[in-house]
Amino acid sequence: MGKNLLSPISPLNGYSKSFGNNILEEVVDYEIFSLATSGEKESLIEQNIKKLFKVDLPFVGKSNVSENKKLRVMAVSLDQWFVLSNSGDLYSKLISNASFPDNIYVTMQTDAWVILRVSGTSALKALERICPVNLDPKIFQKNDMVRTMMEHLGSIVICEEKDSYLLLSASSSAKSFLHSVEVSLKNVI
Amino acid sequence: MTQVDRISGGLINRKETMNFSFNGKSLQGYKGDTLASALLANGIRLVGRSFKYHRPRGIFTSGSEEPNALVELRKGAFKEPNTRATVIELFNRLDAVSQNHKGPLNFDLMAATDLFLSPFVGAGFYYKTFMWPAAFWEKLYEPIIRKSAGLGSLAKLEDPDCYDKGFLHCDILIVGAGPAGLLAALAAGKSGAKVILADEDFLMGGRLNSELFEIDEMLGSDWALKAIQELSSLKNVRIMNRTTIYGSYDHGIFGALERCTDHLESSEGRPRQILWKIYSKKSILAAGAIERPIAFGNNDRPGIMTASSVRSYVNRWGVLPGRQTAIFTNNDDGWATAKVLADRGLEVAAVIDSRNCEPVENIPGTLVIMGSKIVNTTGRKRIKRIILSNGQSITCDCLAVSGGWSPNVHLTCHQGGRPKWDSTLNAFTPGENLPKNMVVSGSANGSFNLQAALRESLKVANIVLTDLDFKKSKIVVPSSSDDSYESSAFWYVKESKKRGWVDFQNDVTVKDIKQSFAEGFRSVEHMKRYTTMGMATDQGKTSNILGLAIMAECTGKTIQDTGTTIFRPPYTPIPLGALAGRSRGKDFRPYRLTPSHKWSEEQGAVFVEVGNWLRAQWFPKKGEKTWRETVDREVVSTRNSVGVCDVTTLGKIDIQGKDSADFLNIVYTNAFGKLPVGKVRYGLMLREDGIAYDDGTTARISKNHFIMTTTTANAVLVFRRLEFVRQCLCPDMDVHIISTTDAWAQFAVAGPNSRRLLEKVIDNEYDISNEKFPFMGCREITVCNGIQARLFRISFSGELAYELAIPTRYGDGLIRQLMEAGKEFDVTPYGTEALGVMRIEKGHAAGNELNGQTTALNLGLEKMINQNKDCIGKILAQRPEMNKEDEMRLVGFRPKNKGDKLVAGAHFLDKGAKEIIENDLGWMSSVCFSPILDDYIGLGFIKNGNQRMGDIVHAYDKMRHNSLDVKICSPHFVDPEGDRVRG
Amino acid sequence: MGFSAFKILKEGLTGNKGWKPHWREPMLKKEYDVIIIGAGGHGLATAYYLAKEHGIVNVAVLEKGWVGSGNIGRNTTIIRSNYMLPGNQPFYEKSMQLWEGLEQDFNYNAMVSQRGILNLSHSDGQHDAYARRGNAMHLTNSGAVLLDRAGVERMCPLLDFDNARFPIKGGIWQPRGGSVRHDAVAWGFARGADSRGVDIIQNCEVTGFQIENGRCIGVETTLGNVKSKKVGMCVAGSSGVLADKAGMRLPIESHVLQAFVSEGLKPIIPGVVTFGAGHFYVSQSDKGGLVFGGDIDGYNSYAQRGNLPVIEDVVEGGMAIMPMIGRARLLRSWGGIMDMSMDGSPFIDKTHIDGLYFNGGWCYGGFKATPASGFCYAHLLATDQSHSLSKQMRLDRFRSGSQFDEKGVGAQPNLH
Amino acid sequence: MIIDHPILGPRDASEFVYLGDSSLINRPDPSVEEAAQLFYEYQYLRANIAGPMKELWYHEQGDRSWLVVTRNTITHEITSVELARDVARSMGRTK
Repeated sequence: MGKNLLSPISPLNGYSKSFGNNILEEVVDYEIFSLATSGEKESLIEQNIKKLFKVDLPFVGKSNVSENKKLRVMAVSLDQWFVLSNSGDLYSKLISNASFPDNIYVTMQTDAWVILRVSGTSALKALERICPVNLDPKIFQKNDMVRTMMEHLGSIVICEEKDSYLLLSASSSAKSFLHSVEVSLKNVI
Repeated sequence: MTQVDRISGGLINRKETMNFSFNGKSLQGYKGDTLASALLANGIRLVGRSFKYHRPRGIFTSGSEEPNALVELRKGAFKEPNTRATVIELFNRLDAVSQNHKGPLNFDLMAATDLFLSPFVGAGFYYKTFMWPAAFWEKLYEPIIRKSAGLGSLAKLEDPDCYDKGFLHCDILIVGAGPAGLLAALAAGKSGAKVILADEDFLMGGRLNSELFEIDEMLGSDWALKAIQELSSLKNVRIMNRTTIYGSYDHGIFGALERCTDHLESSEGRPRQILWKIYSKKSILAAGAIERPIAFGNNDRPGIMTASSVRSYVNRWGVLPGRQTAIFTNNDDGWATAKVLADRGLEVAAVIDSRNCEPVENIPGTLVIMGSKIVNTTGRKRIKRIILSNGQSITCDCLAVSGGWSPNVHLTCHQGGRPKWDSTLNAFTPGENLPKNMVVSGSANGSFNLQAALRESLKVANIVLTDLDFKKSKIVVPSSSDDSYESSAFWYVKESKKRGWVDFQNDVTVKDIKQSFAEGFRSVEHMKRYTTMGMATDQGKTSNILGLAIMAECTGKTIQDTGTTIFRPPYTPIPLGALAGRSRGKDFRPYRLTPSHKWSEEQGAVFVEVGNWLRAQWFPKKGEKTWRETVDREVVSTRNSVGVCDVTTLGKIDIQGKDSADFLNIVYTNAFGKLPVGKVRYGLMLREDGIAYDDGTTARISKNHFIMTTTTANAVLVFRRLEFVRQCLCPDMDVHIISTTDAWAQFAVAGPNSRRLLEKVIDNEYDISNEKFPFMGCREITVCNGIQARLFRISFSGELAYELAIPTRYGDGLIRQLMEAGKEFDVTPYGTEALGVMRIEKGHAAGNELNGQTTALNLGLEKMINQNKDCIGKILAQRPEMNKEDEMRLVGFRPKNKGDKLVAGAHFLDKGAKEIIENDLGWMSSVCFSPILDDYIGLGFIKNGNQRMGDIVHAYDKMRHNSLDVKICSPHFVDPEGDRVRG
Repeated sequence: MGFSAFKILKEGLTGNKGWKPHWREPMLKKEYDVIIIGAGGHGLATAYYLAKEHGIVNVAVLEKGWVGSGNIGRNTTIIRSNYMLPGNQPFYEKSMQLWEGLEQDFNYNAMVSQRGILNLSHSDGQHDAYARRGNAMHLTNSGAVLLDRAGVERMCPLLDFDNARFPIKGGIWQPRGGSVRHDAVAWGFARGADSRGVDIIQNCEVTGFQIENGRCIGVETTLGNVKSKKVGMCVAGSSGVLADKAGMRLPIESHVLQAFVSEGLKPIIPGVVTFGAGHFYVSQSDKGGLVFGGDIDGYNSYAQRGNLPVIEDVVEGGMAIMPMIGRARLLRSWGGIMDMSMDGSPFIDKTHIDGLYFNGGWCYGGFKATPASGFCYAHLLATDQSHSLSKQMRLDRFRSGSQFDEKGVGAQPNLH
Repeated sequence: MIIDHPILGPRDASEFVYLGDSSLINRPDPSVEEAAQLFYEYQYLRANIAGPMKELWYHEQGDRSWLVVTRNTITHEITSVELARDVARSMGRTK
């Protein structure tokens, strides 16, 4: 089969812009899918995630990164996890993998989200204008994640490292989400 | 004009001269001035007019409690009415004008109200008149009253400034940066707590900047400066001046307004103000106190001000309020003003103390009168003379009045707390039920003595620190001046024949309060409402206690028993622009865009707001003159060949788990257990109260995997409801849901040629012939060389139709591909309008029918309630009044006379029936022009509709003067047998 | 003591010494023909019409606070009769008619001001719904005009017609809608009832009901027990608490509704304007304040105060349709407790206990209903028959399925 | 207000959606004879407590969990927050 005829377009077309010494950019190379299973079977997920992704199952509100840094697992709720990976088509590998238990339920999420990375010394001050959650570095540390609401939009904040955050929000409202982060940066630099 | 009343000293920067104008006159002041101090420096005393009587008024205070000195600040769209001159920082080219007068300020034509009408328009007068004749109220009386309404005026132009919001989190919020606040901040800050110190003033220090106190052998203002420098060096302390903590809300949340550019000539595009939400673990209220006036005859003249503000103007701003200043006090603190003036060698005309006691200070060469009162004053535009109870008349050009101090307890009341009366302080102090985790210290807590305030402040800070598991502070209480404060319960001068003002801005006098009592309005709330006392822009900061005391005297009760009016947020008025923040104009709410949005724009589509979505409504072609022309074309060519519509906005929910089928059986009225893999089923949801809730199709991808679609409007609500069933009703079900609405671009491809069109984009290993892929089938496929996709054979239009779903990123590519491939069929994109026409032609219910008021029976869907299983809403749907013989039924309507225009919202009446609501039979819910039937058609609910096929009824539409006769018919206008969908 | 321009003139010239209390402060008697619990607008109106329409004057109105201390004293003063359903519209139209003659009727100027109410529409569906509503209004001769965008712009040029997130498509206008000076309504009814012999007892809280074999024979109060064969509850906002004393559970939740007023401004808004795509309505008082509000806070509450999210949501709505109010300032915000019912409609009915009657469940629409509510409740108390205008406002309607839900959101009070 | 989520910790109430009395978990058995009466009471009658009340909040802008929050309707003070799923199970609800 030849190459497909349609060219993919990311929600913000690979946006990238700097505000003073801060950078706001769309992250396009991530694949996202969710894993779910009923409470009692958590250990099952644990084993499989460890086996398949070489990463420990995080607590709710945290995320763990695989050794090769190519994959991040976040616990978004007690029985649901998001996998962010930039190591190719992991999703298809997973669902085509016969040994993968049929009571771990996988749902493709890549296209449901837009991902922004805001980094720089003013990143935190900018988020202070739109994020109700306390992101004080003493409390919200590397690989912590939180799901909340900013400017009327559901969103997820992940601390990649000091002064660098990943922001996820719905892809259909990506432009409005971008606008609110841009304004925040403009207002603090 | 030079600054005639500017004297030496003060915390202003004389190197930076500021030019400004008041009522068009150019004046000069210095950086560090407020508009009020600059006006005083320039010898200006008359600055405004009162609300009701248009009395000449001057500057009465030096803070945010100011009732008189309100101006319209700035010009054009930037105009800010009712702005307190006492808190405005002077900036270059500041432009202010006085308010609420006809003609020039110094000759206000409306002043006649005071001179001639005042005896008749006292408290509550309008409740007793303007009733005859009835018609005159609307036409004559009220317009006159409304004309005199209000103080300042808005520009009637959009606010050109922008605003921002933000969220702050701290261990301890300290409200007020006077001595108590600063010391608490030092203690807390040095112990490592995360502290926010906020003060409404631009210069922190509170009264220290206005008095000559000493702390640690330093002048108070220097000590404050040093403290602030020290605090700025601490990373864990956030200092916020120009920031008003305006409200205290549940669980330690405070509202704060930071004024970022109000002290500048222009915001230059930066946010003018920031509305902060502060989340605190503990809060320390150190908001200080406010000095009260005393009510006596004509106590509202320009040149009369509170004694403490006279000190402020002299000490902080180097301004001389008067060359001959008299002082009238009922407490020790008034004497401080006399001392300050005398020490500077300024003339003190007299000190009158209402108390019969020894003089508090010895002020050489000053007339001191103990146990006397002022009964009247003269001087219309500036005080000239005061007349004492003994008839003695004293010349002065400024009168400093001290009626004692009232702690700023406002924030302690915002959550229902009631202050308690302290009869030694003669003031309300914070009550028992403070907001949780709030403590109060300093004069806000009634500790009017500086040394005591500092001692208390440190104690309080240490308690808070210990509660939060921080170590106690090591700092010690600084030594400071330690003068006593004795006050007396003296409120107004009974001997005054002339009116004595209590609420200056709303012109409420002692007489008014007594009349309120006489007329039976004796509870504080009644008195406030009847006299409007405390309802002006200052919310009674200077007047409430006086009014209360006078009412207490009338009722013979104590002030405590007379009660207090609860202070409500905000502490000082907050611009609405700041409360709205960025959510304005197009940014009011976010936009959701469909995957084909960009392409649709290129086609010149007309868009419509559907919730937060923007959807293409129709796609006009060159030469089409009306939207109808366009929509008719879209419908006809879809029904004749093929059309494509972006239906991504429908909610999509991925449902997985071993119990998924059972789960669906509970949320849907119809059964899903036996739905075969690879099939789709239409489902109906009820609310638990038996009313129709939502509908949509659900496909079974595999044994334990379903894909549900909801209506666009209910996507979020249905998801919420599913989570409720999953977690609260059936907690042990193995079922998991996640929204995939945004993950998939979905296009309806409809019309006789839809299959042929799809066959051109679907990879050829997939056979979608009628045999292999019949109506209501679904399967996962690939398109355009291996792109994964999902195909559903479902139809909203009633045509042979499919919905093709593809990962969102390919949505734009796919619509272009479909249009390219569809050229040979003359494919047409269609919008929501054509979609609506085709669903009405098919008699499908949509939002107008599923309006939250209709049952399955009303909708003709009663057979969809499976009798062999439970489902949400099943039981309550069986209630008798919802199943009457003559229930409303959804039916179709045609105009009796072909071509007559049907309209939605018309009500049905039997022909000849009287046009009264008792004869109301139902309503027309949806209408359209059907190009296929070449006539208007409609859907609607009418009693017994299913029994009345063919009847002619009257469609009553007085709203658009479009009443006409209509014929009841089947709602299935096109292809009632449904052959096309199966073709 | 009648009020008149002459009286004011006379008093003005004689130093305003002749004014008397607007109502007496009588002692609580041992027994009354009718006891009404709650001297809010509805309770006082009920007493007024009991006396005026039915000649029943041996009536006590018991109030735990002060006259008018309920929601009559803390609402946004709007009157309108722009409902849609047969169970509501005739009732509210009657109320409007009573408003129109009220001041001459009770000799008190409550400043009834019919400057009109405008509800904006922002979608075709909403426009259709307004058409349906307006035609229902015409069926009760309430008057309604459907406006297109241009019509709205002529009437209210200060709205945002250029840059709105949800563009204004049109609106529905009821010219007879408007506002009334809310406190004066309570005072006027109190004065009217009092002058006809009704005892208004302030600071008298009902602590319990005397119920003997299924019959209510009186109440226990902080001022002692009082007998009466007919006891009418009329304490919307606190209905749940009061009914609990009679062992009743109601189809009602108590919620807090915030209201707001700006600093006084020269007139800028013609009548009442309601935003159809957000939660905001506004009018301007005779003193110049913009009086506005929006949604209830959304959680059960008996605290007369709200929180920030709703305050911001309301003002965002305001700025979205009239950005020219940006530099006006919020002066005061407060909260009132609403009886939120299960279908958004009220109750005027007997209870299952003989001699005990119930009036409540007004949601946030109680003020405009004040006269008709008193009128119909008085009729029920006097005749034991529901007035035809309130016959659908039954307590047991949910059992039979005859609820009437204008908004169509079902049994979730915080959505009404 | 702030709701102290049992798993996520304190979060602003504006992230949550309010439903009402937690008795709504207790959906009656539709198969019993008096089902009509039970459902009427379940759906429509409320204790409407003035004081500590158990109520349902949904963390829509968070982890999507339904919570049972014990909140005083007079003071708004919150004294306990539980996962509704656990409460439902403790009430004997299963599938």
